[in-house]
Amino acid sequence: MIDVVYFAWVRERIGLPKERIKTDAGTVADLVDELRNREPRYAAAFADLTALRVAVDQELTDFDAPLAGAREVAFFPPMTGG
Amino acid sequence: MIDVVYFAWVRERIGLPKERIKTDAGTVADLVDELRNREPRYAAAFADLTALRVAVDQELTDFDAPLAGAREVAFFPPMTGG
Amino acid sequence: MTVRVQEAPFDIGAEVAAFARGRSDIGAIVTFTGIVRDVGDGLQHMLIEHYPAMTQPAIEKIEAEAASRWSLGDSLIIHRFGPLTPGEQIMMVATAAPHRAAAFQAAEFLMDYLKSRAPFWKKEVTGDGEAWVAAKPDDEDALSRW
Amino acid sequence: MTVRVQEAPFDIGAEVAAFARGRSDIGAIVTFTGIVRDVGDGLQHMLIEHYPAMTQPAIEKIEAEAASRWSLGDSLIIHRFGPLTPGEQIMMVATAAPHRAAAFQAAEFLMDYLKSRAPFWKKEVTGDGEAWVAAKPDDEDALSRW
Repeated sequence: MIDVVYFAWVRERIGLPKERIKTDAGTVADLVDELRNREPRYAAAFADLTALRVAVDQELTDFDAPLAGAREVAFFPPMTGG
Repeated sequence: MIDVVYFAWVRERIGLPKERIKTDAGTVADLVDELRNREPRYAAAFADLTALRVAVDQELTDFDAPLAGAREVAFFPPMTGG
Repeated sequence: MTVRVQEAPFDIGAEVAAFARGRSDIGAIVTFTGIVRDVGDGLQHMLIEHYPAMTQPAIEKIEAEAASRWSLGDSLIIHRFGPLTPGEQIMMVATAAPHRAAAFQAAEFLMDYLKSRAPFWKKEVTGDGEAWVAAKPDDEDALSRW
Repeated sequence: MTVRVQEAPFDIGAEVAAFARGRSDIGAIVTFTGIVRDVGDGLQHMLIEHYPAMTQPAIEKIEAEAASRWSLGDSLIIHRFGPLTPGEQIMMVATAAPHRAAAFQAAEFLMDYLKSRAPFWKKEVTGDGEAWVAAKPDDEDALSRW
Protein backbone atom coordinates (compact mmCIF):
# COMPACT_ATOMS: atom_id res chain seq x y z
CA MET A 1 0.00 0.00 0.00
CA ILE A 2 1.20 3.44 -0.89
CA ASP A 3 -0.22 6.91 -0.34
CA VAL A 4 -0.56 8.89 -3.56
CA VAL A 5 -1.11 12.63 -3.26
CA TYR A 6 -1.96 15.19 -5.92
CA PHE A 7 -1.55 18.94 -6.02
CA ALA A 8 -2.79 21.90 -8.08
CA TRP A 9 -4.38 20.99 -11.43
CA VAL A 10 -3.39 17.33 -11.05
CA ARG A 11 -5.53 17.22 -7.90
CA GLU A 12 -8.37 19.01 -9.69
CA ARG A 13 -8.22 16.80 -12.76
CA ILE A 14 -8.18 13.57 -10.75
CA GLY A 15 -10.75 14.97 -8.36
CA LEU A 16 -9.17 14.08 -5.05
CA PRO A 17 -6.17 15.17 -3.01
CA LYS A 18 -5.02 11.81 -1.73
CA GLU A 19 -5.70 8.12 -2.01
CA ARG A 20 -4.21 4.89 -0.72
CA ILE A 21 -3.33 2.47 -3.49
CA LYS A 22 -2.46 -1.19 -3.49
CA THR A 23 0.27 -1.61 -6.07
CA ASP A 24 3.22 -3.75 -7.00
CA ALA A 25 4.65 -1.07 -9.30
CA GLY A 26 8.44 -1.16 -9.26
CA THR A 27 8.94 2.44 -10.33
CA VAL A 28 7.04 5.71 -10.44
CA ALA A 29 6.56 5.18 -14.20
CA ASP A 30 4.98 1.76 -13.55
CA LEU A 31 2.61 3.36 -11.03
CA VAL A 32 1.69 6.05 -13.58
CA ASP A 33 0.85 3.31 -16.13
CA GLU A 34 -1.41 1.59 -13.60
CA LEU A 35 -3.17 4.85 -12.80
CA ARG A 36 -3.63 5.76 -16.49
CA ASN A 37 -5.40 2.48 -17.05
CA ARG A 38 -7.88 3.08 -14.27
CA GLU A 39 -10.11 5.84 -15.60
CA PRO A 40 -10.06 8.62 -18.23
CA ARG A 41 -9.52 11.30 -15.55
CA TYR A 42 -6.21 9.65 -14.62
CA ALA A 43 -5.27 9.23 -18.27
CA ALA A 44 -5.99 12.95 -18.73
CA ALA A 45 -3.96 13.96 -15.69
CA PHE A 46 -0.97 11.87 -16.73
CA ALA A 47 -1.24 12.53 -20.48
CA ASP A 48 1.98 14.55 -20.64
CA LEU A 49 4.63 13.58 -18.10
CA THR A 50 6.88 16.47 -19.14
CA ALA A 51 4.25 18.73 -17.54
CA LEU A 52 4.48 16.84 -14.25
CA ARG A 53 6.89 16.54 -11.38
CA VAL A 54 7.07 13.74 -8.81
CA ALA A 55 8.25 13.43 -5.24
CA VAL A 56 8.76 10.13 -3.39
CA ASP A 57 8.58 10.43 0.37
CA GLN A 58 8.72 14.22 0.04
CA GLU A 59 11.90 14.26 -2.04
CA LEU A 60 11.83 15.44 -5.65
CA THR A 61 12.83 12.65 -7.98
CA ASP A 62 12.12 11.45 -11.52
CA PHE A 63 9.78 8.95 -13.10
CA ASP A 64 12.42 6.22 -13.17
CA ALA A 65 12.69 6.26 -9.38
CA PRO A 66 12.08 2.88 -7.66
CA LEU A 67 9.14 2.59 -5.27
CA ALA A 68 10.55 -0.15 -3.03
CA GLY A 69 9.89 0.91 0.55
CA ALA A 70 8.24 4.17 -0.45
CA ARG A 71 5.31 5.33 1.66
CA GLU A 72 4.13 8.38 -0.27
CA VAL A 73 4.25 9.45 -3.91
CA ALA A 74 3.21 12.97 -4.92
CA PHE A 75 2.34 14.21 -8.40
CA PHE A 76 2.11 17.89 -9.24
CA PRO A 77 2.88 20.47 -11.93
CA PRO A 78 6.18 22.39 -11.92
CA MET A 79 6.36 24.42 -8.74
CA THR A 80 5.72 28.15 -8.65
CA GLY A 81 6.99 29.32 -5.30
CA GLY A 82 8.54 32.64 -4.40
CA MET B 1 39.57 82.89 -7.90
CA ILE B 2 38.60 79.31 -7.30
CA ASP B 3 37.54 77.37 -4.22
CA VAL B 4 39.68 74.30 -3.62
CA VAL B 5 38.35 71.71 -1.17
CA TYR B 6 40.03 68.63 0.29
CA PHE B 7 38.62 65.50 1.86
CA ALA B 8 39.82 62.57 3.95
CA TRP B 9 43.61 62.12 4.09
CA VAL B 10 44.14 64.83 1.47
CA ARG B 11 42.49 67.29 3.86
CA GLU B 12 44.57 65.97 6.76
CA ARG B 13 47.85 66.09 4.83
CA ILE B 14 47.30 69.62 3.56
CA GLY B 15 45.91 70.66 6.93
CA LEU B 16 42.81 72.52 5.88
CA PRO B 17 39.43 71.63 4.39
CA LYS B 18 39.07 74.50 1.98
CA GLU B 19 40.87 77.49 0.58
CA ARG B 20 40.30 80.18 -2.01
CA ILE B 21 43.06 80.34 -4.58
CA LYS B 22 43.97 82.90 -7.21
CA THR B 23 45.09 80.94 -10.23
CA ASP B 24 45.32 81.11 -13.99
CA ALA B 25 45.64 77.32 -14.29
CA GLY B 26 44.02 76.08 -17.47
CA THR B 27 43.44 72.53 -16.28
CA VAL B 28 43.21 70.59 -13.05
CA ALA B 29 46.72 69.24 -13.72
CA ASP B 30 48.06 72.81 -14.02
CA LEU B 31 46.44 73.68 -10.70
CA VAL B 32 48.00 70.60 -9.10
CA ASP B 33 51.44 71.74 -10.35
CA GLU B 34 50.94 75.19 -8.83
CA LEU B 35 49.88 73.65 -5.51
CA ARG B 36 52.82 71.20 -5.44
CA ASN B 37 55.21 74.15 -5.77
CA ARG B 38 53.75 75.98 -2.81
CA GLU B 39 54.86 73.89 0.17
CA PRO B 40 56.04 70.36 0.98
CA ARG B 41 52.65 69.42 2.50
CA TYR B 42 51.03 70.04 -0.90
CA ALA B 43 53.80 68.15 -2.69
CA ALA B 44 53.18 65.26 -0.27
CA ALA B 45 49.42 65.29 -0.78
CA PHE B 46 49.74 65.36 -4.56
CA ALA B 47 52.74 63.02 -4.81
CA ASP B 48 50.76 60.22 -6.49
CA LEU B 49 47.86 61.36 -8.64
CA THR B 50 46.74 57.77 -9.23
CA ALA B 51 45.76 57.73 -5.55
CA LEU B 52 43.60 60.82 -6.01
CA ARG B 53 40.27 61.70 -7.55
CA VAL B 54 39.05 65.12 -8.59
CA ALA B 55 35.67 66.80 -8.96
CA VAL B 56 35.07 70.14 -10.67
CA ASP B 57 31.90 71.90 -9.57
CA GLN B 58 30.81 68.70 -7.79
CA GLU B 59 31.15 66.49 -10.87
CA LEU B 60 33.75 63.74 -10.98
CA THR B 61 36.24 64.38 -13.75
CA ASP B 62 39.91 63.76 -14.54
CA PHE B 63 43.12 65.72 -14.22
CA ASP B 64 42.97 66.91 -17.84
CA ALA B 65 39.69 68.72 -17.23
CA PRO B 66 39.70 72.45 -18.08
CA LEU B 67 39.09 74.94 -15.29
CA ALA B 68 37.56 77.73 -17.40
CA GLY B 69 34.48 78.96 -15.52
CA ALA B 70 34.92 76.48 -12.67
CA ARG B 71 34.05 77.70 -9.19
CA GLU B 72 35.09 74.73 -7.05
CA VAL B 73 37.68 71.99 -7.40
CA ALA B 74 37.73 69.08 -4.93
CA PHE B 75 40.58 66.64 -4.32
CA PHE B 76 40.09 63.40 -2.43
CA PRO B 77 41.09 59.72 -2.31
CA PRO B 78 38.97 57.07 -4.07
CA MET B 79 35.54 57.05 -2.48
CA THR B 80 34.46 54.38 -0.02
CA GLY B 81 30.69 54.73 0.23
CA GLY B 82 28.11 52.05 0.84
CA MET C 1 18.71 29.94 10.00
CA THR C 2 14.95 30.17 10.17
CA VAL C 3 12.18 28.89 7.91
CA ARG C 4 8.52 29.74 8.51
CA VAL C 5 5.68 28.45 6.36
CA GLN C 6 2.48 30.13 7.42
CA GLU C 7 -0.97 31.25 6.32
CA ALA C 8 -0.88 34.44 8.42
CA PRO C 9 0.52 37.73 7.10
CA PHE C 10 3.94 38.81 8.31
CA ASP C 11 5.14 42.29 9.18
CA ILE C 12 8.02 42.97 6.79
CA GLY C 13 9.29 45.91 8.84
CA ALA C 14 9.27 43.98 12.12
CA GLU C 15 10.90 40.96 10.47
CA VAL C 16 13.73 42.99 8.95
CA ALA C 17 14.25 44.94 12.17
CA ALA C 18 14.44 41.71 14.20
CA PHE C 19 16.77 40.12 11.66
CA ALA C 20 19.13 43.12 11.70
CA ARG C 21 19.06 43.71 15.45
CA GLY C 22 22.29 43.47 17.37
CA ARG C 23 24.47 42.26 14.53
CA SER C 24 27.97 43.63 14.55
CA ASP C 25 29.71 40.58 13.07
CA ILE C 26 28.20 41.02 9.64
CA GLY C 27 28.39 43.93 7.24
CA ALA C 28 25.56 43.29 4.81
CA ILE C 29 21.89 42.35 4.93
CA VAL C 30 19.88 41.69 1.80
CA THR C 31 16.15 41.11 1.79
CA PHE C 32 13.73 40.13 -0.93
CA THR C 33 9.97 40.49 -0.57
CA GLY C 34 7.49 39.05 -3.05
CA ILE C 35 4.16 40.80 -3.43
CA VAL C 36 0.91 39.79 -5.18
CA ARG C 37 0.88 42.02 -8.25
CA ASP C 38 -2.26 43.61 -9.54
CA VAL C 39 -1.51 43.86 -13.24
CA GLY C 40 -4.92 45.29 -14.07
CA ASP C 41 -6.50 42.04 -15.23
CA GLY C 42 -9.06 42.06 -12.45
CA LEU C 43 -7.19 39.71 -10.09
CA GLN C 44 -9.43 39.17 -7.10
CA HIS C 45 -7.12 36.93 -5.19
CA MET C 46 -4.29 34.48 -5.49
CA LEU C 47 -4.59 31.05 -3.88
CA ILE C 48 -1.34 29.43 -2.83
CA GLU C 49 -1.43 25.67 -2.35
CA HIS C 50 1.49 23.77 -0.89
CA TYR C 51 2.58 20.27 0.15
CA PRO C 52 2.66 20.54 3.93
CA ALA C 53 4.73 17.40 4.59
CA MET C 54 7.39 18.54 2.13
CA THR C 55 7.46 22.34 2.25
CA GLN C 56 9.41 22.96 5.43
CA PRO C 57 12.09 20.28 4.83
CA ALA C 58 12.45 21.28 1.15
CA ILE C 59 13.04 24.92 2.08
CA GLU C 60 15.41 23.97 4.90
CA LYS C 61 17.42 21.96 2.39
CA ILE C 62 17.63 24.95 0.05
CA GLU C 63 18.69 27.15 2.97
CA ALA C 64 21.36 24.65 4.06
CA GLU C 65 22.68 24.56 0.49
CA ALA C 66 23.01 28.36 0.51
CA ALA C 67 24.80 28.21 3.88
CA SER C 68 27.26 25.70 2.44
CA ARG C 69 28.05 27.92 -0.55
CA TRP C 70 28.40 31.30 1.15
CA SER C 71 29.61 32.50 4.50
CA LEU C 72 26.28 33.54 5.98
CA GLY C 73 25.80 35.00 9.43
CA ASP C 74 22.13 34.13 9.24
CA SER C 75 19.22 33.61 6.89
CA LEU C 76 15.46 33.82 7.12
CA ILE C 77 12.77 32.51 4.79
CA ILE C 78 9.06 33.15 5.30
CA HIS C 79 6.55 31.80 2.78
CA ARG C 80 2.79 32.10 3.02
CA PHE C 81 0.04 29.87 1.66
CA GLY C 82 -3.72 30.24 1.37
CA PRO C 83 -5.69 33.12 -0.20
CA LEU C 84 -3.90 36.44 -0.77
CA THR C 85 -5.20 39.69 -2.22
CA PRO C 86 -3.28 42.06 -4.55
CA GLY C 87 -0.68 44.06 -2.67
CA GLU C 88 -0.25 41.39 0.03
CA GLN C 89 3.20 40.09 0.77
CA ILE C 90 3.63 36.46 -0.33
CA MET C 91 7.09 35.70 1.03
CA MET C 92 10.43 37.10 2.02
CA VAL C 93 14.04 36.01 2.32
CA ALA C 94 16.79 37.74 4.27
CA THR C 95 20.49 36.99 4.23
CA ALA C 96 23.26 38.36 6.45
CA ALA C 97 26.91 38.08 5.44
CA PRO C 98 30.26 39.75 6.10
CA HIS C 99 30.25 41.35 2.63
CA ARG C 100 27.66 42.47 0.14
CA ALA C 101 28.47 40.07 -2.71
CA ALA C 102 27.73 36.99 -0.59
CA ALA C 103 24.54 38.49 0.84
CA PHE C 104 23.23 39.36 -2.64
CA GLN C 105 24.24 36.06 -4.22
CA ALA C 106 22.76 33.95 -1.42
CA ALA C 107 19.47 35.87 -1.57
CA GLU C 108 19.24 35.41 -5.35
CA PHE C 109 20.13 31.74 -5.04
CA LEU C 110 17.41 31.22 -2.42
CA MET C 111 14.85 32.99 -4.61
CA ASP C 112 15.77 31.01 -7.73
CA TYR C 113 15.46 27.74 -5.83
CA LEU C 114 12.27 28.69 -4.01
CA LYS C 115 10.68 29.56 -7.38
CA SER C 116 11.28 26.14 -8.91
CA ARG C 117 12.02 23.73 -6.07
CA ALA C 118 9.75 24.64 -3.16
CA PRO C 119 6.38 22.85 -3.40
CA PHE C 120 4.02 25.80 -3.88
CA TRP C 121 1.46 26.32 -6.63
CA LYS C 122 -0.34 29.56 -7.39
CA LYS C 123 -3.83 29.97 -8.76
CA GLU C 124 -5.17 33.32 -9.89
CA VAL C 125 -8.86 34.06 -9.42
CA THR C 126 -10.37 36.83 -11.56
CA GLY C 127 -13.95 37.80 -12.44
CA ASP C 128 -13.60 35.58 -15.52
CA GLY C 129 -12.62 32.44 -13.65
CA GLU C 130 -9.50 30.89 -12.26
CA ALA C 131 -6.22 29.64 -13.68
CA TRP C 132 -3.09 28.00 -12.34
CA VAL C 133 0.04 30.08 -12.81
CA ALA C 134 2.40 28.23 -15.16
CA ALA C 135 6.07 27.88 -14.28
CA LYS C 136 8.24 30.04 -16.51
CA PRO C 137 11.07 28.43 -18.52
CA ASP C 138 13.17 31.42 -17.32
CA ASP C 139 12.72 30.29 -13.74
CA GLU C 140 14.04 26.82 -14.48
CA ASP C 141 16.87 28.31 -16.54
CA ALA C 142 17.82 30.58 -13.64
CA LEU C 143 18.98 27.52 -11.66
CA SER C 144 21.70 26.74 -14.18
CA ARG C 145 23.77 29.74 -13.09
CA TRP C 146 24.43 28.31 -9.64
CA MET D 1 12.71 57.99 -5.88
CA THR D 2 14.12 59.21 -2.59
CA VAL D 3 17.64 60.02 -1.44
CA ARG D 4 18.41 60.95 2.15
CA VAL D 5 21.89 61.86 3.39
CA GLN D 6 21.79 62.20 7.14
CA GLU D 7 23.79 61.96 10.34
CA ALA D 8 20.88 60.50 12.34
CA PRO D 9 20.22 56.76 12.59
CA PHE D 10 17.37 55.33 10.55
CA ASP D 11 14.90 52.62 11.53
CA ILE D 12 15.42 49.86 8.97
CA GLY D 13 12.14 48.14 9.86
CA ALA D 14 10.10 51.34 9.58
CA GLU D 15 11.83 52.30 6.32
CA VAL D 16 11.17 48.94 4.69
CA ALA D 17 7.59 48.87 5.93
CA ALA D 18 6.94 52.37 4.56
CA PHE D 19 8.61 51.50 1.27
CA ALA D 20 6.51 48.34 0.84
CA ARG D 21 3.21 49.82 2.01
CA GLY D 22 0.30 49.85 -0.38
CA ARG D 23 2.15 48.59 -3.43
CA SER D 24 0.15 46.30 -5.66
CA ASP D 25 1.71 47.34 -8.96
CA ILE D 26 5.06 45.77 -8.22
CA GLY D 27 5.96 42.18 -7.41
CA ALA D 28 9.42 42.45 -5.90
CA ILE D 29 11.22 44.53 -3.30
CA VAL D 30 14.93 44.14 -2.63
CA THR D 31 16.74 45.90 0.17
CA PHE D 32 20.39 46.13 1.11
CA THR D 33 21.58 47.36 4.49
CA GLY D 34 25.21 48.09 5.29
CA ILE D 35 26.35 47.68 8.88
CA VAL D 36 29.54 48.73 10.69
CA ARG D 37 31.32 45.41 11.19
CA ASP D 38 33.19 44.60 14.33
CA VAL D 39 35.88 42.27 13.04
CA GLY D 40 37.49 41.91 16.45
CA ASP D 41 40.30 44.41 15.87
CA GLY D 42 39.05 46.73 18.58
CA LEU D 43 37.13 49.10 16.33
CA GLN D 44 35.80 51.86 18.56
CA HIS D 45 34.02 53.79 15.89
CA MET D 46 33.90 54.58 12.22
CA LEU D 47 33.89 58.18 11.05
CA ILE D 48 32.19 58.84 7.74
CA GLU D 49 33.15 62.06 6.01
CA HIS D 50 31.35 63.28 2.92
CA TYR D 51 31.24 66.18 0.45
CA PRO D 52 27.97 67.87 1.32
CA ALA D 53 27.64 69.95 -1.85
CA MET D 54 28.15 66.87 -4.02
CA THR D 55 26.68 63.93 -2.11
CA GLN D 56 22.97 64.37 -2.71
CA PRO D 57 23.25 65.23 -6.45
CA ALA D 58 25.80 62.44 -7.03
CA ILE D 59 23.50 59.84 -5.46
CA GLU D 60 20.46 61.21 -7.32
CA LYS D 61 22.40 60.80 -10.55
CA ILE D 62 23.21 57.18 -9.69
CA GLU D 63 19.55 56.57 -8.84
CA ALA D 64 18.38 58.16 -12.10
CA GLU D 65 20.82 55.95 -14.01
CA ALA D 66 19.32 52.86 -12.33
CA ALA D 67 15.80 54.06 -13.19
CA SER D 68 16.82 54.44 -16.84
CA ARG D 69 18.20 50.89 -16.98
CA TRP D 70 15.45 48.99 -15.17
CA SER D 71 11.71 49.35 -14.86
CA LEU D 72 11.54 50.44 -11.23
CA GLY D 73 8.36 51.23 -9.35
CA ASP D 74 10.41 53.10 -6.77
CA SER D 75 13.80 53.34 -5.12
CA LEU D 76 15.16 54.61 -1.83
CA ILE D 77 18.71 55.38 -0.76
CA ILE D 78 19.65 56.43 2.75
CA HIS D 79 23.30 57.08 3.61
CA ARG D 80 24.62 58.30 6.93
CA PHE D 81 27.71 60.31 7.79
CA GLY D 82 29.44 61.18 11.06
CA PRO D 83 30.57 58.82 13.80
CA LEU D 84 29.12 55.29 13.92
CA THR D 85 29.76 52.46 16.36
CA PRO D 86 30.03 48.73 15.47
CA GLY D 87 26.64 47.22 14.72
CA GLU D 88 25.16 50.52 13.59
CA GLN D 89 23.51 50.72 10.21
CA ILE D 90 25.49 52.85 7.74
CA MET D 91 23.17 52.95 4.78
CA MET D 92 20.41 51.18 2.93
CA VAL D 93 18.99 50.93 -0.55
CA ALA D 94 15.58 49.60 -1.54
CA THR D 95 14.28 48.87 -5.03
CA ALA D 96 10.77 47.95 -6.15
CA ALA D 97 10.14 46.39 -9.56
CA PRO D 98 7.56 44.23 -11.35
CA HIS D 99 9.90 41.21 -11.27
CA ARG D 100 12.69 39.96 -9.06
CA ALA D 101 15.54 40.11 -11.57
CA ALA D 102 15.17 43.87 -12.09
CA ALA D 103 14.84 44.55 -8.36
CA PHE D 104 17.99 42.54 -7.56
CA GLN D 105 20.03 43.97 -10.43
CA ALA D 106 19.07 47.56 -9.69
CA ALA D 107 19.94 47.13 -5.98
CA GLU D 108 23.35 45.64 -6.84
CA PHE D 109 23.99 48.38 -9.39
CA LEU D 110 23.15 51.07 -6.83
CA MET D 111 25.46 49.45 -4.27
CA ASP D 112 28.35 49.10 -6.72
CA TYR D 113 28.06 52.75 -7.71
CA LEU D 114 27.58 54.05 -4.19
CA LYS D 115 30.75 52.19 -3.14
CA SER D 116 32.96 53.90 -5.72
CA ARG D 117 31.12 56.99 -6.97
CA ALA D 118 29.36 58.55 -3.99
CA PRO D 119 31.66 61.00 -2.15
CA PHE D 120 32.04 59.28 1.20
CA TRP D 121 35.24 58.36 3.00
CA LYS D 122 35.50 56.07 6.01
CA LYS D 123 38.00 56.28 8.82
CA GLU D 124 38.34 53.53 11.41
CA VAL D 125 39.27 54.50 14.95
CA THR D 126 40.73 51.78 17.19
CA GLY D 127 42.64 51.82 20.46
CA ASP D 128 45.84 51.86 18.39
CA GLY D 129 44.95 54.92 16.36
CA GLU D 130 43.02 55.76 13.27
CA ALA D 131 43.24 54.85 9.59
CA TRP D 132 41.35 55.72 6.43
CA VAL D 133 39.68 52.75 4.80
CA ALA D 134 41.27 52.17 1.38
CA ALA D 135 39.08 51.62 -1.66
CA LYS D 136 39.23 48.00 -2.85
CA PRO D 137 40.25 47.25 -6.44
CA ASP D 138 37.30 44.80 -6.41
CA ASP D 139 34.92 47.67 -5.86
CA GLU D 140 36.19 49.55 -8.89
CA ASP D 141 36.15 46.33 -10.92
CA ALA D 142 32.53 45.71 -9.93
CA LEU D 143 31.47 48.70 -12.02
CA SER D 144 32.66 47.07 -15.23
CA ARG D 145 29.83 44.55 -15.18
CA TRP D 146 27.16 47.21 -15.73
